[in-house]
Amino acid sequence: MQNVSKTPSIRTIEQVIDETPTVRTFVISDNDLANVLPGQFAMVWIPGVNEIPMSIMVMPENGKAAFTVRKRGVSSSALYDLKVGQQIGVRGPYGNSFDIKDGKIALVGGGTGLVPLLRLAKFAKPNNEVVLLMGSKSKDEVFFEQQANQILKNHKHQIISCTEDGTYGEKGFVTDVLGKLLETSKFDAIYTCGPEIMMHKIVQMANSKGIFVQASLERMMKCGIGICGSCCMDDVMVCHDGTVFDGGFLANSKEFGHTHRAKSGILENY
Amino acid sequence: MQNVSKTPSIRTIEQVIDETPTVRTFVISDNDLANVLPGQFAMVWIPGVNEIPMSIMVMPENGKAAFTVRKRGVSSSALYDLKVGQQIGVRGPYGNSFDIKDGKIALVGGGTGLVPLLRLAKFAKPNNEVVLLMGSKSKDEVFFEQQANQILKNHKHQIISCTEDGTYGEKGFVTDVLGKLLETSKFDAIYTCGPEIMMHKIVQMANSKGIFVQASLERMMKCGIGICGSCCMDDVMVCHDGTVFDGGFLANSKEFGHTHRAKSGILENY
Amino acid sequence: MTPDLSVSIGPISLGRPTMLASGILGISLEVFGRIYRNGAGAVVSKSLSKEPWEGYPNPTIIGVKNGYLNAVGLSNPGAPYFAKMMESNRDVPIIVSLVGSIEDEFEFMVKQFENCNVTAYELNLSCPHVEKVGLEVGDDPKLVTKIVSRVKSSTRAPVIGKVGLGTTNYLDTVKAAIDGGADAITAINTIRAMGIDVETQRPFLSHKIGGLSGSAIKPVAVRCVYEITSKYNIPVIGCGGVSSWEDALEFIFAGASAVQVGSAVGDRWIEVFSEINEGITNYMNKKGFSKISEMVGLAKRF
Amino acid sequence: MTPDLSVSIGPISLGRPTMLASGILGISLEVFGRIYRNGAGAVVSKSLSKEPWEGYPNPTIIGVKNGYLNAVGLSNPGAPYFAKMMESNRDVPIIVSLVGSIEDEFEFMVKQFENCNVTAYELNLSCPHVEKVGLEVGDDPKLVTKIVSRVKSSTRAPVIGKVGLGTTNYLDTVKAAIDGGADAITAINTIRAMGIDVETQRPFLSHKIGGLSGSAIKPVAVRCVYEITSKYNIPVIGCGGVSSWEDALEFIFAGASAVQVGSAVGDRWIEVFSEINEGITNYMNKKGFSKISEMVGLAKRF
Ligand SMILES: Cc1cc2nc3c(=O)[nH]c(=O)nc-3n(C[C@H](O)[C@H](O)[C@H](O)COP(=O)(O)OP(=O)(O)OC[C@H]3O[C@@H](n4cnc5c(N)ncnc54)[C@H](O)[C@@H]3O)c2cc1C
Ligand SMILES: Cc1cc2nc3c(=O)[nH]c(=O)nc-3n(C[C@H](O)[C@H](O)[C@H](O)COP(=O)(O)OP(=O)(O)OC[C@H]3O[C@@H](n4cnc5c(N)ncnc54)[C@H](O)[C@@H]3O)c2cc1C
Ligand SMILES: Cc1cc2nc3c(=O)[nH]c(=O)nc-3n(C[C@H](O)[C@H](O)[C@H](O)COP(=O)(O)O)c2cc1C
Ligand SMILES: Cc1cc2nc3c(=O)[nH]c(=O)nc-3n(C[C@H](O)[C@H](O)[C@H](O)COP(=O)(O)O)c2cc1C
Ligand code: FES
Ligand code: FES
Repeated sequence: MQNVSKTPSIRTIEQVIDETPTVRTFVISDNDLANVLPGQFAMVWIPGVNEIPMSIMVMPENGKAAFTVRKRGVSSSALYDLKVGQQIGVRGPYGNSFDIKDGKIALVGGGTGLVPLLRLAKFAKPNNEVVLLMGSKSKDEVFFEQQANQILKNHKHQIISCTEDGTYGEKGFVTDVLGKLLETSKFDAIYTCGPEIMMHKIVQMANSKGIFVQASLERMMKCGIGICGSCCMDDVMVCHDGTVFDGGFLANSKEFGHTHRAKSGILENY
Repeated sequence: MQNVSKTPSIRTIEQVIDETPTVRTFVISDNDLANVLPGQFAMVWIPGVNEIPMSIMVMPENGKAAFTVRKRGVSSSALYDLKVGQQIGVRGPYGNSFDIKDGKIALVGGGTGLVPLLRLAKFAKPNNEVVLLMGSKSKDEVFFEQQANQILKNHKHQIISCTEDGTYGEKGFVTDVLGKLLETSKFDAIYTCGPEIMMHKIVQMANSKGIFVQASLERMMKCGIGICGSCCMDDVMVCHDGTVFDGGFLANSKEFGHTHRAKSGILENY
Repeated sequence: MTPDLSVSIGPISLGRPTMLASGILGISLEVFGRIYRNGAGAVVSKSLSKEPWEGYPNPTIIGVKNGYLNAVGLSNPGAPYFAKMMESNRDVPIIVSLVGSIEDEFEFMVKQFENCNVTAYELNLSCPHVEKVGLEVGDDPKLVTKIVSRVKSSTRAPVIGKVGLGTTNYLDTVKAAIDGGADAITAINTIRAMGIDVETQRPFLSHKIGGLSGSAIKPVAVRCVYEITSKYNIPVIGCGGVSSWEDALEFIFAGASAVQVGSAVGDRWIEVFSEINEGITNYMNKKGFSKISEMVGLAKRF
Repeated sequence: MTPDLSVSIGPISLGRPTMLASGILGISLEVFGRIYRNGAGAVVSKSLSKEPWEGYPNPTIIGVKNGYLNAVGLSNPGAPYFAKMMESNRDVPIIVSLVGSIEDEFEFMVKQFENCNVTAYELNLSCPHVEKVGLEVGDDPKLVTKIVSRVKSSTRAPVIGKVGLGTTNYLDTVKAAIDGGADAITAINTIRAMGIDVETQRPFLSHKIGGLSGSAIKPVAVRCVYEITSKYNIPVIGCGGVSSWEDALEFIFAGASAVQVGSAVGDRWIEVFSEINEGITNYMNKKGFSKISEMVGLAKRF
């Protein structure tokens, strides 16, 4: 059984890794968070600022966990700016996890959406052949390639970077690259995490080819544990029923790929 | 680890056994209370009347516990008058337990004080030789003889009934009979439960002969768990530090054998 | 014969005695439908205000030893938005919770729901962590009477006053709601409380003070239900720490006509409703009760 | 350097920041001595009345999920009896808790202690389960002022007012106690509450309604300490659900100058005092604090 904490515990930032000019990884010691399932997340408290949901990055050392943050608005920037020795609060892990099928699987991620996918890679079964598609805008936004190679070193695997401007790896969107791949190879399952528009396309592609697909979604989260309703999408709570959903469910969703809720609960278009 | 309950659980009286014209045994099903240590007690709630501390009588069947009550004041009479099918609340077990020494031991009890002593007999070690001294006023107040024989059937044992009027067994007080016994035999330990004046004498006798002795005490009890202070004696709480105390401690007590506290907490003489 | 789980709370009739409490998951029709199909007799919406509210920054909800602390700050999409959404509701009994500071606001909000099927309005007179609405309203009995009577005269739907422990005697708030014509009372809201992180010496909640919910407050809530129903002749909905069928029955024996479940959803998930219904059914079978109403207030015999 | 655990609560100086709360084990000098030697900075007596009181029949104390419910009914041997006993006290700092309904009673009681070494008087203005004394007194701010000022003029010992959540704003009670000259405030007493046995449908306590104590009430008590010390300039002793050093520090950060421990004695026994002292010492070492007073109210920086 997992230890699930509902009260923030304070952790000290032990290491800060610059991944790209706007992405950093913050390493802490936490036995419970170190071993979460792929897809699970934590609520991360930046004291005095906010508490935001964060996927938990896999670390090579035992007992270490990390958060990989892209500097965006107020809270992510506050987290991004923290230094070694400063403190954050964590509670979790929350949410369900990816259901790893046998055979050849594709992991398709963009930006910090790679975090749960790398943990999935870590949990890959011996018989999995893993194709990891990593999307970013341009070369200096590429990260986690080395970690991915390291994690997958005992699996038959392929790592494909795609940049929108073509400065690194394949040129174009991951969705386009995936499209081409699907024409030539047979996949047993596709897993995706990243911008919702991207995930929406990938789910459509997989569904149309009858390939098992799962996506890990983001929504506004307050409690993270299925109380407050702020993360609701159709009749599910993304924090508790998800964050991972099957292609079949997502195909029927009125909201996936179209709308998400603002802090007040009002639906807004993507 | 024992399951200790602090909230009353309702139990149905399954059997009522007349022991003497003023003593009855009430049998319930309760796995936790069935297996308590000798000396431990429960708080017994007679709904609408009171909640009183009661030693837990040992029963031959697995999972059964019982209370053996002498009809005295309001609450004990209300318990005494209950019928099969009626309900009581129980919480516990509470308190410490007798420390059973090797060798020849004497159990000296009067009336319902026999209850913890019979459980002690049940817990006797294979090497124990057990002498049970049972005191009562007269023949029709004698009870538990048969149960004691049954419990001790695999031990070398002797059961001596003493009646004050000599209508059964030896004539006289248990203390007198014990005194005679101590002149002729060597005991490794003496255990006693019953009227405090009796226990006080027995502890003095044992202490003066250097025999290990323990007594299980009664005091006014409200919480039973070391919160309210109503059972205090010197610097101990009888419910939590006791009910079983060693002869050494009791020899130094200012209160044992002399005073006990009324409901208001005022010290009263015995 | 299977026992009948339906209840009447004054003019409100529900098929089952458990409801989703206000502020819990209460934001979309689809979720309401799911909870209803899982056994709730009705769902109460988040408390709605005249305008949408974003609420406070996180942390807004954290666990404590025996429950939760929250200061969500009544984030809600506003009554007009919610009413529009509710128009398409077909079969789910929805109790609309409203919050505001003067009677005009309440009238405005009620008017939004003219085309909706509203099972009842629940007026939140007791939110412990938002100034000017909530407890500050509940603590002003005259204002409570004014608000309740204005809502009563603006709608034919039943009106429930939700009370909590504020700075005046909550029994006076109940009285004021009754004077205004309230059909029922919900008791209680969360209790003003706070938690401080020892390592950083900082209050956990961004709003510092929030409301305590969950099993910690159950004995206090049971007491309030007992006191209200002992003093006044008004149906009461029990709320506070209900997480099992035993808890639900405890409230019913104290005098509640039905119960609401909030925090327990976070611990036991949506199944909590069917679990409670099932437990109550078994109890009624065992004890020979055929209707919930036979059990209401039984603790008062003693 | 080992941190200094001594505290000043207004005019009251204690060697350690933890005290035994009133009504807990508080009946004999020998027990007081034992608790003091186990690490408590002081012990508070049971609340004493003019005459001895038997209290209510059992059940008077039962466990609930997150604490205890009690309606002991303020059983106590009476102030004269207790004062006589206390005369032989040599070294234990004893805070004498008093309960009554008018100022004359309090004066009478204080006079009994003329030959005793009284560390302070704590006036119980907040017992939730005995009529005419306790909360009914605390809910009457004018009476509170009268009682406190009468006690102040009857003794040189410091006077503490103990408050709880009653039917008026407890902050008004605090104000009334300050107006009467109180040197400190203890917050809080148990919260009025009740439990019902589902099988028999009967209230557990013979008095039906009692007071909730233990970890369930901690977040409420912390909030009260924070509110009082934010609003008034008077030292506060935190009480309610303290069972670990973290709990004690939470109260101190909220503004408490010291804490009292009650129910936790039933769960952790008398060792709880030394455990708390040790935990606080370690924390101070780790964080570089040298005196308790440096930590009081630190949560207010945020
Ligand atoms: C399950 C989950 C896992 C996530 N994992 C990561 C991760 O590993 N790395 C990463 O960089 N980001 C992750 N995010 C996104 C992250 O939580 C923030 O939403 C993001 O960092 C934006 O923060 P901000 O400070 O820019 O937001 P703000 O500037 O405050 O607001 C910008 C927008 O961010 C979103 N946002 C703000 N607060 C929240 C909140 N409490 N919950 C959800 N969305 C919010 C809203 O859409 C908001 O409109 C994850 C989100 C979820 C739901
Ligand atoms: C640990 C312990 C184990 C006991 N085991 C047994 C037993 O197995 N069988 C048995 O018959 N009796 C037992 N007793 C005694 C029992 O608890 C009652 O005290 C006794 O039955 C008298 O009850 P009553 O109704 O006659 O009391 P009342 O008429 O109400 O009062 C008479 C006296 O009984 C005593 N008493 C009443 N209530 C309590 C109370 N809550 N706690 C302690 N004393 C009280 C007081 O001395 C009181 O003055 C035990 C007591 C203790 C402390
Ligand atoms: C996260 C959260 C949000 C809440 N929001 C509201 C609200 O908007 N309106 C309201 O009347 N009560 C609100 N409450 C109070 C609950 O409806 C309920 O009264 C309280 O939580 C006690 O019940 P419980 O112990 O079952 O949770 C909220 C409670 C929680 C935990
Ligand atoms: C059994 C019991 C008896 C109490 N008696 C008194 C009392 O006589 N006077 C008083 O002021 N408070 C009394 N209290 C309240 C405690 O002193 C304390 O305020 C309350 O229990 C909260 O603290 P805790 O959670 O640490 O127990 C009593 C509490 C309990 C549990
Ligand atoms: S974040 Fe609160 S329900 Fe999902
Ligand atoms: S009976 Fe309460 S302390 Fe022993």
